[in-house]
Amino acid sequence: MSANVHSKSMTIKRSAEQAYALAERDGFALLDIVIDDRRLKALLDDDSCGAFVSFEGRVRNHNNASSVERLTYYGYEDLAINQGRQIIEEAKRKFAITHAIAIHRIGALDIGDVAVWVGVASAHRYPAFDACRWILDTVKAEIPVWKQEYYDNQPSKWLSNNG
Amino acid sequence: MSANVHSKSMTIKRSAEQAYALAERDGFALLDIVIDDRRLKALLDDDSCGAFVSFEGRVRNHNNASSVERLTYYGYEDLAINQGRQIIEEAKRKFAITHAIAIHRIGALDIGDVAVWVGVASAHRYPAFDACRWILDTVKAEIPVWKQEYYDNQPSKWLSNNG
Amino acid sequence: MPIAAKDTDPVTDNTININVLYFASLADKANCNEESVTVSQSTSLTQLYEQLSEKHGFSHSPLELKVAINDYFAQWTDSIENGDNVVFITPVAGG
Amino acid sequence: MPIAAKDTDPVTDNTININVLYFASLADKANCNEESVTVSQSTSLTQLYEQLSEKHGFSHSPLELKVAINDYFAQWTDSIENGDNVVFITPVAGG
Repeated sequence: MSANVHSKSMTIKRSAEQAYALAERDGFALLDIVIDDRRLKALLDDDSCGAFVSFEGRVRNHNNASSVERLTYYGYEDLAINQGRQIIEEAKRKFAITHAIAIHRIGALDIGDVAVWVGVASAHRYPAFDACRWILDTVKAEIPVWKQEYYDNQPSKWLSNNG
Repeated sequence: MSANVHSKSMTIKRSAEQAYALAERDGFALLDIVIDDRRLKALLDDDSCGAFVSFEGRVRNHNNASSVERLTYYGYEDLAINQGRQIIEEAKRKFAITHAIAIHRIGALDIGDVAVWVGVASAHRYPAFDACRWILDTVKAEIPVWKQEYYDNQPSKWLSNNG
Repeated sequence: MPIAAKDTDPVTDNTININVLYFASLADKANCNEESVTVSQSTSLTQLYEQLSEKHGFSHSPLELKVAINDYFAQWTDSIENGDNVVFITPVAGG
Repeated sequence: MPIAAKDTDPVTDNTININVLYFASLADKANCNEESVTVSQSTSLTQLYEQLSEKHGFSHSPLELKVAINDYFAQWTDSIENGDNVVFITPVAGG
């Protein structure tokens, strides 16, 4: 396996600044550096919102029985952004929420690093919980991001959310 | 209405350091200053946890039809701490979670201030969502904290979560 | 059973001293956050609340309230003892 | 319909040029992240995938894959046109 065939999908085409601007406008972006949740939360601030729910998906030190050393996420950025925008639009139709942002990180990640972040602000609490969970599930099901886990005791593997 | 009869319930007896230590040990505390969610998140960090869900309840600029200017929370700290500890213990029995912390702030708050913070870390995502929501609901139902809202167009009111 | 002054001796006259804390609207009505009351040994929590309601003009029915003894929630049927801290809890509003 | 070289003229010979991107395990098998292929104008997405599977030894059934045209998810029954970007999407693993 050559590293070169994947290297383009380990980084985003835009700058981080452009990615945050996209997240603010469309509610979705890929990033290839540490996700700044402070910055994302600030984008969701709204005095009319009494509820803010956020989810962070972090790289665990194990998956099933295997000990994970690190992993790499690869993304198809242009499709991810188009699909992510539609997911956020649909979330705003389905739930009584004010703002929502989801970010997926790509590239090489270490244990504990945040791979996906979802934040939702709403007037009341239940729609924020419901929408955050739905956005996360939908991102995991639909966004073209792939994951390769590296273990200490066996070859790396391509993972799949579909089992 | 005299301010003196409520002044003791607007502050906590312990220092903020003691409150954070209590939150780390028992999963619950009252605070009378800005809630430091960074610090609470750090207490919940665990390499075995792939999921982190947090909720922030912020002071909204409106409640029903009224425009809220500010509000004050009052707490019965000793009961709150005993009940909060039991809520977190029960959450850990009910849900497959690793850690959970809930903090309620008391005293005078402005629009946008965080009044309640709940964070849950778990290996998988659904228990974190379920536990975070359950802890929040149970805190709102059981923790002895009272709220007085101040409006621009009418006298202040004691609020109730029971309608 | 009227509420007596705090200096009554509980040992000799079959009364007990209870420390009552007030929060929220009850503190407004009582115009204090704490008071010590002396009641007969057999006084129930319901009777204690009735006496204090009469004294301070509380408008809540006990059905709307919870009660705590010594910083833990209690049942209305729990008995109280000399030196207990009792708090009547109006509907809470956290979060 | 065999895959022809890129420099074939689509106007004169009823073929179209398609740009195919590869990700994850398909990129491993194809040993590239992108290639331009020339196919007959009437080629369906399923036929395109079959041809590329034969060329690169892909093991996924099309039933396991999604397909995207020009950076949007598409149906397997959608037609492709000269200049389209086509991507076959193996099961994703975000989050």
